[in-house]
Amino acid sequence: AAPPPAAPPQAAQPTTAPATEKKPLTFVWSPKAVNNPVFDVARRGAQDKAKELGITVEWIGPESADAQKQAELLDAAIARKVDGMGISCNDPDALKPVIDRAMDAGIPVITWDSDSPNSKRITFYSLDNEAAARKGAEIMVELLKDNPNKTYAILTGVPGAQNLEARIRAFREVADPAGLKWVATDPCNDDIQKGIEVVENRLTANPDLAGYFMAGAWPLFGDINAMPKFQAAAKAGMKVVAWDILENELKLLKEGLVHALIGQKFYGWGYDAVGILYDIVVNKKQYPPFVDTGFDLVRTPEEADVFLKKWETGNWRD
Amino acid sequence: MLLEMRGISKRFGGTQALENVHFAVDRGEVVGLLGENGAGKSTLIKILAGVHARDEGDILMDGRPVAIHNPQDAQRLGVAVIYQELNLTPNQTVAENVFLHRPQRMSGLLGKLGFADRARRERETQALFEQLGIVGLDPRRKVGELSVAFQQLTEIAKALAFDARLIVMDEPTSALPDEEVEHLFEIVRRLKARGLGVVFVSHRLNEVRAICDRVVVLRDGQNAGELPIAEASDARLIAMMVGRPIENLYPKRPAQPGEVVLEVEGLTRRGVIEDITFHIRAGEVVGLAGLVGSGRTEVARAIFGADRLDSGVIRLHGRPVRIRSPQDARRLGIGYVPEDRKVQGLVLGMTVRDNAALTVLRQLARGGQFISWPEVERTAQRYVGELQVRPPRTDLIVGALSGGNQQKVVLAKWLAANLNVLLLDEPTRGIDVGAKAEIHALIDELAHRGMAILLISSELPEVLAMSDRVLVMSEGRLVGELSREEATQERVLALASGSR
Amino acid sequence: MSTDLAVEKSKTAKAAAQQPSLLRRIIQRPETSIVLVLLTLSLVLSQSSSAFLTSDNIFNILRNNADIAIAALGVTMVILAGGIDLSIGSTMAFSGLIAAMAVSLGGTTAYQLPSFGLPPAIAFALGVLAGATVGLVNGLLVVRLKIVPFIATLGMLGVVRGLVVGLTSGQTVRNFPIEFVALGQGYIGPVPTPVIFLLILAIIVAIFLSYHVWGTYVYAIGGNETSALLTGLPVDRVKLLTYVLSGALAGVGGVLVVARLGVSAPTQALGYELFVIASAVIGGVSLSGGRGTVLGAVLGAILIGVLNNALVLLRVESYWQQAFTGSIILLSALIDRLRQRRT
Amino acid sequence: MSTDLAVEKSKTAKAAAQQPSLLRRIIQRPETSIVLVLLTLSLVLSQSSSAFLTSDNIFNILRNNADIAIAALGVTMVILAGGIDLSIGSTMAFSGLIAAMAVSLGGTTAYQLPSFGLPPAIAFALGVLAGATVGLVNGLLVVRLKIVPFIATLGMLGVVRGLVVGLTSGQTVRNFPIEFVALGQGYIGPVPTPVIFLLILAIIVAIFLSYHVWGTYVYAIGGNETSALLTGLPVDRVKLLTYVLSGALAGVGGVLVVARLGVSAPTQALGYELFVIASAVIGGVSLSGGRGTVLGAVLGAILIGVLNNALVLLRVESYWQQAFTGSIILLSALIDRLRQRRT
Ligand SMILES: Nc1ncnc2c1ncn2[C@@H]1O[C@H](COP(=O)(O)OP(=O)(O)OP(=O)(O)O)[C@@H](O)[C@H]1O
Ligand SMILES: Nc1ncnc2c1ncn2[C@@H]1O[C@H](COP(=O)(O)OP(=O)(O)OP(=O)(O)O)[C@@H](O)[C@H]1O
Ligand SMILES: [Mg+2]
Ligand SMILES: [Mg+2]
Repeated sequence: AAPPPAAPPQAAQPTTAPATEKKPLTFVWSPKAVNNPVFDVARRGAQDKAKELGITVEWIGPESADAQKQAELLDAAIARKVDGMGISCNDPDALKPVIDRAMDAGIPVITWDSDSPNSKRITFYSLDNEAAARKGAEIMVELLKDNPNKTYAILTGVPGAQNLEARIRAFREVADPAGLKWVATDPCNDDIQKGIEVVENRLTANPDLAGYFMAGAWPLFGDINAMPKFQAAAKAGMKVVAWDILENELKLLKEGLVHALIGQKFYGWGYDAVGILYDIVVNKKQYPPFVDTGFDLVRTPEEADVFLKKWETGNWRD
Repeated sequence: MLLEMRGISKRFGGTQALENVHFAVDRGEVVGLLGENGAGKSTLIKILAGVHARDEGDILMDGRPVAIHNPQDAQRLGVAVIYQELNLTPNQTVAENVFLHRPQRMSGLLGKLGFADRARRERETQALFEQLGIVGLDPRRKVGELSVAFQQLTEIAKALAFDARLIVMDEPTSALPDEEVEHLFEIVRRLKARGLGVVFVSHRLNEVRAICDRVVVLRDGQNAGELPIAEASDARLIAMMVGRPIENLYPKRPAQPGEVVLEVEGLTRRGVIEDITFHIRAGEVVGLAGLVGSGRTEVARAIFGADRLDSGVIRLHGRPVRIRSPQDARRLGIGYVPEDRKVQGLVLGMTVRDNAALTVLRQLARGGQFISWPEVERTAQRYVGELQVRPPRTDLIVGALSGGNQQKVVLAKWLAANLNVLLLDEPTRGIDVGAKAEIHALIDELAHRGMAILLISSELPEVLAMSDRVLVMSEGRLVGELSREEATQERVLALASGSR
Repeated sequence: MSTDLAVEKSKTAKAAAQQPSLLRRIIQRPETSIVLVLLTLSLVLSQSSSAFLTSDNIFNILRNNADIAIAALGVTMVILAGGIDLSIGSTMAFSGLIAAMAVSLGGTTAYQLPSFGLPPAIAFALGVLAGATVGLVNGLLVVRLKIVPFIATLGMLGVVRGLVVGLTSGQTVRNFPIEFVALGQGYIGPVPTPVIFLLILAIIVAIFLSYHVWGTYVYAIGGNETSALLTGLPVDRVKLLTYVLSGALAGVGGVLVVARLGVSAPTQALGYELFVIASAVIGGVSLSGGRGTVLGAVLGAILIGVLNNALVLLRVESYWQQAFTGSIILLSALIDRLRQRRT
Repeated sequence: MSTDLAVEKSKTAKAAAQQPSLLRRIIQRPETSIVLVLLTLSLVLSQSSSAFLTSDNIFNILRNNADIAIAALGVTMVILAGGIDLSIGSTMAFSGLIAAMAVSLGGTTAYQLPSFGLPPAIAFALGVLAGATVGLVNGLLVVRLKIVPFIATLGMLGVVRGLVVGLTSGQTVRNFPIEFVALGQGYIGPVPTPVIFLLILAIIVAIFLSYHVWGTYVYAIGGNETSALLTGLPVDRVKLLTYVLSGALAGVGGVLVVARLGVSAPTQALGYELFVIASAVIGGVSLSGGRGTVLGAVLGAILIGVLNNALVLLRVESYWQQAFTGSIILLSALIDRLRQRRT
């Protein structure tokens, strides 16, 4: 799927460095929601790369995760005839018509973080959610190996969110057959406050829980002292596997309250993916339909320190 | 008999509103239904209209028992009711209101599907107006934009818009000016001639005598008697209603006016009132007469700070004052009893105590901040006693009181406030004779205590009897001032209608 | 009623009971303000971006907001009759789900919801029926059980959304025949199908409200319920009808969303009740009932769509979009105040 | 006083006869229904889970919902005076953010919002002040510009949330001194600090409404604004005050959330306005103004907390939780209807 020949004239010239003449290229980068801090790291990545390349990246996304609204905003971007788009899709099918409209209008599109596989998008840059969740489950099985009590609970965000459902499904596919005993999946509507309340309530109902899988890091955003029961349980040996490698989670891991973290390449969603699209538009490079970013796994304090350093310096480019 | 109601009883919680009441109307007869506030007149009517369910008793029409469970049933039986409270929707047109219960459908299939023919509705409304002799009312106007009098006419037209056999009018005249009342009577006479039965409720005895053939009196929810109109003298009717004679409906003592308290000069609110200048002395009752819509209410509201003025000066005790809100007015010792107590005068969901004390809550509060409820209770008790509010309880919700008693609570509120000036706008509208006499006595008493009083009333006899001086308005201007001696019905009317 | 009367009274003094002038009548129309706001915004937009005033872009805006506008038609009727419907968003999702399950050709993953492969027309009808059923329950809660509309429909917001999430266990339904998808994505001439739906439905509702007897009843009940009761109008049945229609129209909107997006997700239309109600209110529909028009509600929905478009065209940073939208809502309310003062 | 207000008009006529019995007066209180619902739910819960009726769990519930209850105190006053405040959730987030930035010791990451390391008390005050400022703007929009409260506060919902997201670019603020965090996480004896805050504020507001002159004005204005105006009450100033207090109390709630969670995120309290208003309404506060009590509103908030607790203790499947919550809201409304019929 080579991009249609609508690429702006200056892009055809053999420059890889900043395009100095006329209007610089404008890419639109669209996260699922702008109120989510992980996407802010992606934004910084995108802007860092844009500066290097001398192009403009506009950050356009719905306030909170909403496929319909995202599609609407991107339609307006198409009307403006931007030079390329990178999208983290709130829903694969809901974004498909927009992506196709863009491609038909000569605007090259790639997806990152969250795909729309049936659309005309050129490539998809992400970790494999299910593979990562399966890995998390294997770690959980391992952690509970010697514990006769194999009960665990799952925390999720908005019930029905695509990526979360995929993570939960994959996790259980591995964990349940391996003898772990699932107790409940509690939703917290992507709300930190609600997440804390739900975890505490869960530990009231099941004080002897052996494991906790958090498909997102919501309650771990907060201060651990806001969850006395969780804290007590973790100290008493409850094992916790959680998504993301946010600063607070890394610290909790170092304190031994969290035992494994599955990291996505937030920065790469911006930095690397913008590079890919630039390559496609300007350098006419070919990419396969899926570019696997892999995922980071943090299990030891040393590994945690590596990532804490990145948060501190803002330098994610290894 | 066209209608017979036998042994009707109705309880509201602990109140026996009606007990074993008999009531009948014949074809071509106009029956007056009289009684004090709270006697049960409206309740009886609402039972007939299917709004309230009766506890006991039978309703017969043409001698046959009928079942009336809801307003539709009553309409089907040919009972049309003009309720005491206006029942219109302000954002719809006059025509829509008039034909609300009998939409003019389109002809043919569309009509069967329920589509209304607006043009026809407007035509028929116009035709109905012509038939009733109503002029100057455009069926396409929104009801909310009309004056109260036109609204009342709309309401009357609405009741007459379907072929009724019995028309019930619950105080239809309380918002109508005299000429419109006369007009209404003509309509009633015409209906009567066509063989319809009419029930007429009013607290104005002269009206009752002018139009009714027979009078039925209720007292405390029971039949207190009935009289053919020929035998219905004021004294007898009052005795039947109140249970005691009322010596003087207008107990006015001669005034000894003191210094000038309130002076207004050149009050103008463009398009409403223009260049209004007058004064009131301490201890003086100044009547303000005029046709409906002449701007009397606007004058009172302007003085009270409820509406913005375009120009004009207000002086209190000789000093110019700025009144930009009712709050300012109250602080200066000016009180205003508005013409519509339910909408403008009371918080119906609050108790008598709260309503009565609302103006003085701050004064009764410790440090002007924290309410001492016993103190409030004492104050409320005092005025409930002084004004003879019935029942004499302060912990009732005002909305549950009868109209007259509600009006007394509005007065209580302002009496508590210790005023220099009291603006009374239709203070006895819809109030029974007994209460009226009490309120008149109160006005007189207040004047004697040195208050300056402005009395607006559409009941000319009241203005004439209670005022020391009468001002007459017409089309937003003051067109004359008459002393108590000069003020006669004829002279006031002549001025009010513009022929000097 | 009486409050309005009292308020109005002091303003229109001297008004003889005759018709006012044409200009005055235009200014008095509740939609005038929103038309002004829309025109101004469009002018600004067309000045600052050549992309705005293209038929493509305009139709895009309309297509993306037709479903909200359709739902707004329904809630307008409920509000006009003095009620409120907070369950709109949930109802949209529920109807969409029912239609999706009915029409879906079956999923491609191991986690599959039942799918029946019914013809699109039948699926559409089932979806709308589902919405109407939710509306019926709303109506019965309000009319029979006398629960205040705010609480009744708030409860149903939860129950119906819960049903959607519960029935699907959080999964999405997809894989529809193209005839179904065409309902949301297709065009008739240059006009997107959802816009056609909106147009037709808006006209029907407008005719209903202006010319049908029950339309008059709706205004009468919202304007003064006591009076309507005393006049012998079928108050309960009219109120019930408005909730059923609101549910059904939310249903149409919900099915169209699913067809347009090609997927029914349990989070669809989450929180849309606020937008839908805001559309109506911005368009001049009074929340206390009895006042407002369909045209206003539709324009309100379009305004929200134009705003979203403007965010991108004017390059408003995404982080500030909500602040921007909020400001415009306030601005249009302000303009409405100014208009009202003029009259 | 509030008791009297709450009793419905048509039902108290009988009171004319004599003082009603004690039982009757209890039944007539608007909070009775919610007390019944709470008791029943607690009974069921304590039967089915031994974990419920422990002081630990009860305090847990209270701590987790104290902030919503505190915000509900404020919105109760607004509703009593005949208004509505939809900006609560946004105000909570905004106040929390201001307090967080004021008190934060600065983060350790490269993505850092400004932080000032001010003393906790000052940060707390600034947060509450920020809330009060939002309330003031709400109030001015309603009182001065005469925008209907629904639209004014809906606009502010957007503007203020947009401000939060815009100011933070979606970042969180954290790293607070422990004295600040203790405000949300600490205990006094066995009682969590937020619960102490709630208790004190609820008592203050209750005293204000029952014994302060302006408290009575609030009921009078909500009961009949025209009347209140023509009685010479300072209507505008009282209304303004209710909005300011609502903002300030939402501010207290918002700061306490941040202190409790140890983090301020831009999504905090998103959509909480519905819960907060529902708390008040379920607790018997009438949306049309003039009727209701503080006690009811607090109990309403607690009911929502108990419900969340019940979801977990009763092992309601996650997908069905919302349906369950919705049903309980409807159920409590129904019980309220039945109570009203009894009287
Ligand atoms: N809906 C109601 N609920 C409770 N009590 C009521 C209700 N309607 C009327 N009452 C009571 O019933 C009694 C009769 O009232 P009704 O309105 O019939 O009096 P009325 O004769 O029409 O008085 P008025 O001349 O003031 O209109 C009064 O004590 C009144 O308080
Ligand atoms: N509801 C109303 N809507 C519009 N104009 C009104 C209304 N009521 C009165 N007016 C107009 O306001 C002016 C003054 O009316 P106002 O009510 O002050 O007269 P009034 O002399 O006090 O009569 P009333 O006997 O009704 O109290 C008149 O021109 C009248 O037509
Ligand atoms: Mg009566
Ligand atoms: Mg008047």
